[in-house]
Amino acid sequence: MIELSHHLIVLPILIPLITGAVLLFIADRQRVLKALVSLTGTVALAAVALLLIGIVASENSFDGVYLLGNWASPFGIVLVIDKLSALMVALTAIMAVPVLAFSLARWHSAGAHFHSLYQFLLMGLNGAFLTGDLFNLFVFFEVMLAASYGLLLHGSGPLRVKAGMHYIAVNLAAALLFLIGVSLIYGTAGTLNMADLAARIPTIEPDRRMLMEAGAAVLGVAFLTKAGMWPLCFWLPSAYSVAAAPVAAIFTLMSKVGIYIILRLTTLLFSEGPSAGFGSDVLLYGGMATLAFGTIGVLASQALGRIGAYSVLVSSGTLLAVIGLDDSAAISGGLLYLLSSSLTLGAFFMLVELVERGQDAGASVLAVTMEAYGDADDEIPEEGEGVTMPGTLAVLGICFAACAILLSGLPPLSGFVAKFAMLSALIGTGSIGVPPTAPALAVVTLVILGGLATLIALTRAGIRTFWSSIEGTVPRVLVIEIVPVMLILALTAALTVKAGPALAFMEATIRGVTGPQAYIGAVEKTVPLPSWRDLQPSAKGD
Amino acid sequence: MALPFVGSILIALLLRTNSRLLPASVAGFIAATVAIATAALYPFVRNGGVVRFEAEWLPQLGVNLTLRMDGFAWMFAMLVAIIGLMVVLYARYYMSEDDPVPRFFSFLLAFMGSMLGIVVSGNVILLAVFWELTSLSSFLLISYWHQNPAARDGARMALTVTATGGFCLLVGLLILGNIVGSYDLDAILAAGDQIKADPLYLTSLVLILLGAFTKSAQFPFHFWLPNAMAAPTPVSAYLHSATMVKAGVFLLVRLSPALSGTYEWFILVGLAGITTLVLGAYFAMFQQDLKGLLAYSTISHLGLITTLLSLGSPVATVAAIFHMMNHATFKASLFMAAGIIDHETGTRDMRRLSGLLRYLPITGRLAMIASAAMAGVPLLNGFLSKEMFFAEAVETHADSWLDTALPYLAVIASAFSVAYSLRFIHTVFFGPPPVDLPNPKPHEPPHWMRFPIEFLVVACLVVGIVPNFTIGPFLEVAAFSVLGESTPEYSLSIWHGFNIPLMMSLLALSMGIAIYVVFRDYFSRCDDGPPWFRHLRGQRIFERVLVTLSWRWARSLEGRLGTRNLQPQLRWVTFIGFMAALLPLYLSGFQPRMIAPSGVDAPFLGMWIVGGCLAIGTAYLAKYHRLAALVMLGGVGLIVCTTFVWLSAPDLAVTQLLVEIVTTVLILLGLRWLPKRANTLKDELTFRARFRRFRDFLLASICGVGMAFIAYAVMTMRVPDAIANFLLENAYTQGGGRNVVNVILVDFRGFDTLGEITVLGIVALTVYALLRRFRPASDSMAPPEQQRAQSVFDEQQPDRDVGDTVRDYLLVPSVIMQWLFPVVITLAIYIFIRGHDLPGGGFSAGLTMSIAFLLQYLAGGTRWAEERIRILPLHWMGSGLLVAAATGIGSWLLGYPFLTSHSRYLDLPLIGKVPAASAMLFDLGVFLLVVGSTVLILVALAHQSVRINRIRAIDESREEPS
Amino acid sequence: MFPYPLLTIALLVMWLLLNDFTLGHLLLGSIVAVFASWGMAALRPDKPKLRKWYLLPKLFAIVMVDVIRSNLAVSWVILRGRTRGHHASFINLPLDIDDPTALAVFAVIITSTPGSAWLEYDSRRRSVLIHVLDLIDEDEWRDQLKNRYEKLLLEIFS
Amino acid sequence: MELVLAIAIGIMTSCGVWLILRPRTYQVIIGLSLLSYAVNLFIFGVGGLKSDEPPLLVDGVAIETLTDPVPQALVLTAIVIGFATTALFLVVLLASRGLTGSDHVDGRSDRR
Amino acid sequence: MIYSAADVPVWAAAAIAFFLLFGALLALIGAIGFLRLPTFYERIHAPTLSTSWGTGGIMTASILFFSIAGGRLVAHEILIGIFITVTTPVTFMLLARAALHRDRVENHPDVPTRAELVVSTIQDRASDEKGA
Amino acid sequence: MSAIIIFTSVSIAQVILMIAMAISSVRMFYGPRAQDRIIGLDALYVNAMLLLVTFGIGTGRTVYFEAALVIGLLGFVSSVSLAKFLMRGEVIE
Ligand code: NA
Ligand code: NA
Repeated sequence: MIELSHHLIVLPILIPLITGAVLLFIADRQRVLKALVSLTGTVALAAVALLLIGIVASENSFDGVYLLGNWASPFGIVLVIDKLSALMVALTAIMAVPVLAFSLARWHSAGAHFHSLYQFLLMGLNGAFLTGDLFNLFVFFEVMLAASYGLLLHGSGPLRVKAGMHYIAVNLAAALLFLIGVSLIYGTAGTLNMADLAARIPTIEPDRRMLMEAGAAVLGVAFLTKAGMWPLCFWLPSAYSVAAAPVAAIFTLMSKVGIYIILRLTTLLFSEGPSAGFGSDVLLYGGMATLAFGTIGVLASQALGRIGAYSVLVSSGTLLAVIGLDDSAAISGGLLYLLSSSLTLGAFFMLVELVERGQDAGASVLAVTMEAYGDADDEIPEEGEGVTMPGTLAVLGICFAACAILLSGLPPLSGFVAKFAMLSALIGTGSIGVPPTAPALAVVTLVILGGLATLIALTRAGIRTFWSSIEGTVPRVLVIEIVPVMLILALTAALTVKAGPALAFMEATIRGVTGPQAYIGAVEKTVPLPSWRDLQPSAKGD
Repeated sequence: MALPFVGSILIALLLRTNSRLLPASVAGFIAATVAIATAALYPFVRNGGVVRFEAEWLPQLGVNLTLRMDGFAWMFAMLVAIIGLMVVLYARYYMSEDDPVPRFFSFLLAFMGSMLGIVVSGNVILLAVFWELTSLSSFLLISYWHQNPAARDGARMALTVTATGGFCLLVGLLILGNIVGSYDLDAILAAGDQIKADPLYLTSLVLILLGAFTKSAQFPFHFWLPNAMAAPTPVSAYLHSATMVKAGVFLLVRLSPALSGTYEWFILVGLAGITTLVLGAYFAMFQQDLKGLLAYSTISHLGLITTLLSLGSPVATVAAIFHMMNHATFKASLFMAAGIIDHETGTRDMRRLSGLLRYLPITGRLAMIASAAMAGVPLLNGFLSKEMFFAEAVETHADSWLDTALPYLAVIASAFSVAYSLRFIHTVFFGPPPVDLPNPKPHEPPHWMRFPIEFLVVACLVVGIVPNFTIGPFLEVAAFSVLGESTPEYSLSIWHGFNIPLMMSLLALSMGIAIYVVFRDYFSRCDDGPPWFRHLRGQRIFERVLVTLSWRWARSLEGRLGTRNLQPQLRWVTFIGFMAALLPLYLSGFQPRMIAPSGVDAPFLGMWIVGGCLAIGTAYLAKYHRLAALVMLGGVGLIVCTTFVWLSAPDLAVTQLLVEIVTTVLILLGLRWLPKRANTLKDELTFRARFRRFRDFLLASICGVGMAFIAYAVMTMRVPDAIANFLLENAYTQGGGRNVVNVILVDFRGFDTLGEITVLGIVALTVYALLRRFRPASDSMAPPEQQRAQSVFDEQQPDRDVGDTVRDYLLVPSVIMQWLFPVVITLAIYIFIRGHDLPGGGFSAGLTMSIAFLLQYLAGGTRWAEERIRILPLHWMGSGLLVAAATGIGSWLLGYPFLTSHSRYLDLPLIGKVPAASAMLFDLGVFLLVVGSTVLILVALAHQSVRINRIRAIDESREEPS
Repeated sequence: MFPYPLLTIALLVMWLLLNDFTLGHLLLGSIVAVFASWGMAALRPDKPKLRKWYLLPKLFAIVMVDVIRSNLAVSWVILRGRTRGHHASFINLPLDIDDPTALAVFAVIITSTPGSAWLEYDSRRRSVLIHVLDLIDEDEWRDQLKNRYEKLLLEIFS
Repeated sequence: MELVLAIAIGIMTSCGVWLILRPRTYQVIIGLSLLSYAVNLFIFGVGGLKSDEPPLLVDGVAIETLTDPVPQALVLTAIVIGFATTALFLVVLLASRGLTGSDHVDGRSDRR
Repeated sequence: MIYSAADVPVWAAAAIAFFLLFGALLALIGAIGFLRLPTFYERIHAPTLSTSWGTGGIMTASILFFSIAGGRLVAHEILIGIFITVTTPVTFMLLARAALHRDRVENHPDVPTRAELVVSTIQDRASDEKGA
Repeated sequence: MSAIIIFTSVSIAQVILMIAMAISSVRMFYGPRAQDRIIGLDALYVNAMLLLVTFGIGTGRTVYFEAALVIGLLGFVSSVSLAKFLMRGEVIE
């Protein structure tokens, strides 16, 4: 018997799965019921995620390995929850609730099966974060991607379809690379379990290891495509900027999956032993290139959505470069940055839609899909239920300013704290007397320039949006739309105030992942329960 | 210190009130409280004491909320608080009823808090935080009248410049932290020698100076300040003369113990300071806007302070501190006076203003005194500090041309400042009465609006006359807190005898008067801005640079480094994928082992000769012969399937085959909606196209070679301890199945399968959702030409009705396909049931089942099929997922992890032992989902043909009436 | 319950051929067969009027023999190559049967016999166009098709 | 056998890569199909090639001789996912064609 | 269960070999015919060689082999034979009809049009009635 | 002896069937019409099915039978769809 609480680990995957499946039985017409079920599932997910992170944070002895099907570690699939995965799951779940709430105002009815797809996306994200098996990772990657395809196309229209086609084509190619990489690793190491793989690396003879490394590199290309490393990232700005607002908001987490896995695998496989340091240069220079490209893109963009999308690249590039520098203090800061930038960008994408609603730019995307031809099976209901907020523009403006401050890394919000934590580790007190290395300084420069570019672009765009519009049509915004944005921004504020403890948690997280021994040990020491089959010997045989 | 922020929020909450009084009172109350509280701390800082307060924030990084007040900070805090109070009082009358006053006071208090934060930060990072906060609040205050484009542009420019500086400052401070090992101010100040000896000193210095210079509007970053004059005058008075712009020089003073005294410091700071001093004064003379004049004057005075700080001598530092205070008092009062003039007359253009003394007698006289202080007239505070400046200027600090030139430049700049001060007073208050003012009847403002000016002017006078009894002790305390033991002996008395500084003062005064007298007419007529430089306006250059850099270059770079087309993206992905595999192997010198290839099997070789040719044929024909390519692709799939059989994978063969069939039908369903493409129109092969093709061909070839190489290398490699051994050994004993692949799918790695079927479900949902919105291109709207031809044929034949051809055509096939329906169902069940022990399983069975449905659609058409079989694909899918999940959860009840399978042999009467594994139930879930999804996808596609008819009918009915 | 008994039995036989002949599979197969024939019932096809079903084996046997014969004949035509040539031709054959199932059986027989192919059925005229690979005597062909197959089919499907 | 299969994989990869770099959506979808054949065979191959040793447990057959079942299971999953994504890509290209009127991958209008 | 060829008596092995080669050769002849015959209508006759006795031969060989080697009747190959026989004509009929349609659209001289067929049907019916 | 007979005949049959498949695929490439290509595919399917059965005889296993059975019963579905597409320009109406 295992404790019921142990099953918590698998719940972040099961809750969205079951919610998504139940939603299939509810007809599209019953919107309220659908929304209710979806919301319930998401809130439950958030509760579980918080519970998990609470357990992981408080107890060091928490047995965070879940043997699916009760199979011993390298043979079956394991789920592993440590601070890092718990953090990512919690981030996902916490973002999911407000984003879903936002979508309930109008977007969820802009096409069929939004809620199911949304739940399946959450399932994919959580699965990717939790799994300890490379091929299972592929499967959850595909769950996530498939759902994201659906969500990106949600609402249809030429822009989305074009961006969607590019997105799908590139990601299909990347998925093939993923498969090649995974199978190369299996073919050379004989295992799919990440911990087992890490444990086996020292014992693999050189020529097999070379091939294994080639496999890992190919695998890396798939993750880097997802994370948006230049020059694998061109699909991203188009896709993120045309996606429906809540979709783009939840997509910000998706690029973090690539980052998460790269962090996980580099720390697990390439932090020590014969393959130590493999690929870190690629991450460093690729990250810097991405950062630079993102910065250029932010500067070159006029539309807020594109600025947001390029900011995703800036964020990815920063994280990749920091991971490539392989400085644990900087990576701790990077995690804080990951948290902060995901939340901010999530809020930002939703905000953009609200802000641009007054300007007809976002509305035109909707309008295209409104082409009616007789069968009115899914019309988008005009907004208008509920009361628009007083002082809408002021609230939007404040939120926008907060996003601008967060994204450009201006003090005092968490965007600054996080960037400071990274930069401080790269050049600051982290290494007294030791001068920072040239790559570290280059990263610092790029990060600062990125922040500056974001500031310039967002000021430009913000002034144009809020102050230059002569007619001054105030967008009609529902409470259910703006409150989620404010909620997420409030989270960043909380992160600012509690920066110390948050950073301490990140440091503990990174301590947990650097040096693969802890992870390997946790997985290896978990043994299956005495089998049901062994308990009943009579049932054995035929 | 937190008080202003609280007040800011408080006032923000009052956003809706229309009253000017309430927010102003709150603001005033807070400013006063801050002033009193600060004053109350005087006893603690008087004797070199330091008041500290620390709250934890980011202890790991050495950044906490460390507040530290010493004498210098105290003095500055008092300045911020008192002038703040005055400005609030002034603004209460200045702001009009139409303005959203609460916002103004909210921002103002936020600024006050940030400024105080800079002053009392005991941690350099905290200082940087407040530093940027002042930039932000300044931005908000400058753009307060955001309906005015100048305000927007000015605010943006100020923010861009100062925030850039702030970022530089931050990095500089980070480097300082790296050198010292701490961000604590005390630690940094104590480590001056260490810092100056560090190789990173110069980098850090330059970055910190960039921060300071941008904030304090030093040349060449000065241009934002005049443009910030679009702000309401109280803001100009407060931020852009008295406080915020002082932050830069404040920082220089603060860090001077740690950074100053080197040659680099002298050159960098001195050059910037002197240039700013001279140019600022020079520019100020030619301004036509009152506030512009004051702004350039401010720049010049800041240059003076900077110059003083560059010298590095203790007395110079004292003088700098002293001048900061003095400048704040007279410049704030002058701004307020200018604000009153603007307020009363409606203009600030000096060409239109004249003889205002008769309307504004008191304000005029106050302004005169303040201007005199600005010009450095004796008996006023400005004179004292300027005298100290002259004294320092003549001394030699660092032997260089700069040092030599300093006294002359100081006098010239001083003369300029006399000239513009004189011009200010003379133009505005003297001369004939003004004509055609926007506000024809100017009069004195309410007394309380004038009070701040009176207060500050009195301060100028008092300090100027009896410095030792007023500012003296405080200055002493401040200087000591900065300089410590090296605090010099200095004298604040007015009269030091006829010495060189006094001569310089007098020279400057007379030169200034001379300049004004000579150029008076030119000044009053000229365009805004100094000669020669008029067209070289900082603002325009800045905007142009910004546009070029952040817009044109960025755009062209974005286009060059990125793409919005698919082909280059795929090219990158494949190329990088190729390199990712190749490079590690190449760098580590990998060589595949040449094992003896297991004997080649002739049919297998033949199979792949056929397969390879078919693949090449597919690639060759895909452009113009779509159907042919599809047919050949099917051939390749078949070869793949036989390969699976050949190489011991019967399960894969069956699955591959079924998928092959369904995929072919799917693509055919789609082909209907693609445009006709005839190969009669060959692309003309331009050189570019040829090159592109060649490149793609090369890429494709190397990818193929690379893939073959790696495939060969890995296939010939034996892994001794693969997990497969365990799986083979335990599949039957533990998993209860003989088909190991199936046991892996539903048991060992059942979780993969759960995910995999979810993918299929998701895709089905997406396909369905997308197709609900599908509208074909106009050239696909019409029925296919075959159908049209056949309808025409039927119409022409006298004994036939439309549709007869298709009916006859399908008559026999549909009978056969109907009879096959139960047969295929039986096959599906067969495949499902045997899966656990032999090839088969839920997935193949599901596909088979969906083919059974598909056949009926093929045979009878959509309507016919749906009249007979009511399939609810969504319910199949939902049930499939739920059954699979529930099977997994079921093991919880027995205390086992998710998806633990349980199998036992049921002993049924008559039949004997029957295997019953929970994995079968899981497989049932797979089956249900696969049926549901596949059918949903196929049906959704098939329905388009039905829908198009409906759309066509609607379109036709629309056209008819018109 | 048993809408198509013959079909059900056929499916059961199929099941037993696919699996082992055990009691368990007999039972299971019956369940499956009944279930599958319900599926058939759902399609509501035009129910064939199968009268003399016992003649089916006879038809089957005739076809088998004819198919072997035509196999050899066609092989010969192919192997002989172009040098000698053959006489390919279309035949239009008026039909008396109109039951769809009977037509289907007829079509299958004609098409799966090498050397003849069912091309086009015209329901208005109740005639079928057949292509013959090597037509030596058209009347003999017609006669064989009408009397050997169609007659028998007419008997089976009334 | 290994060499034959490796070359076959190489040829299919080449053809697939060539096709996905073409401008027409139909070419891309065919290319993706070819590539997934290649990749499926590649995955299948990493377990080593054995003829007539299917991973079915039959009494009296030594387990060591059987083919590695893991790659087979992976290929099965990959086949399913490949099928799903092909279907999806197809529908997206149809939608794109419907909305832009062109079957160019970037929705460009052709010179027809 | 693995059946060993060694368990089969020689006569049966010979029979199996005969049926195998018979079937395979028919399939090959069918393929050759498919390649060489000049018109489409002629070509569709060729592949029926492999779907009729080509399949028949090899299925017979299989039935013989497994039944004799296993010592009990294994006859599921019959099913393949039946399925192939029933399903292949469907494709061929449809394709031939499509070819006919296209040839008529292109006014191919060798292909009878419906008008001609109507006439011939009427004649045939008339002659039938006469004969009756 | 019988093993040799069977092995040899199976091998020869497989080679013959291979050649048949190769010939069918020639028509798939050259056509000239879509009809020919589709029949080529159908022939390829049938020959591959026969090949699988011979493979089953050669190995003495019945586990490869299912693949052949599936081709036998469902192989025609893709060619029927192709055929219908040719005739009507649409697979499902
Ligand atoms: Na007619
Ligand atoms: Na025939």
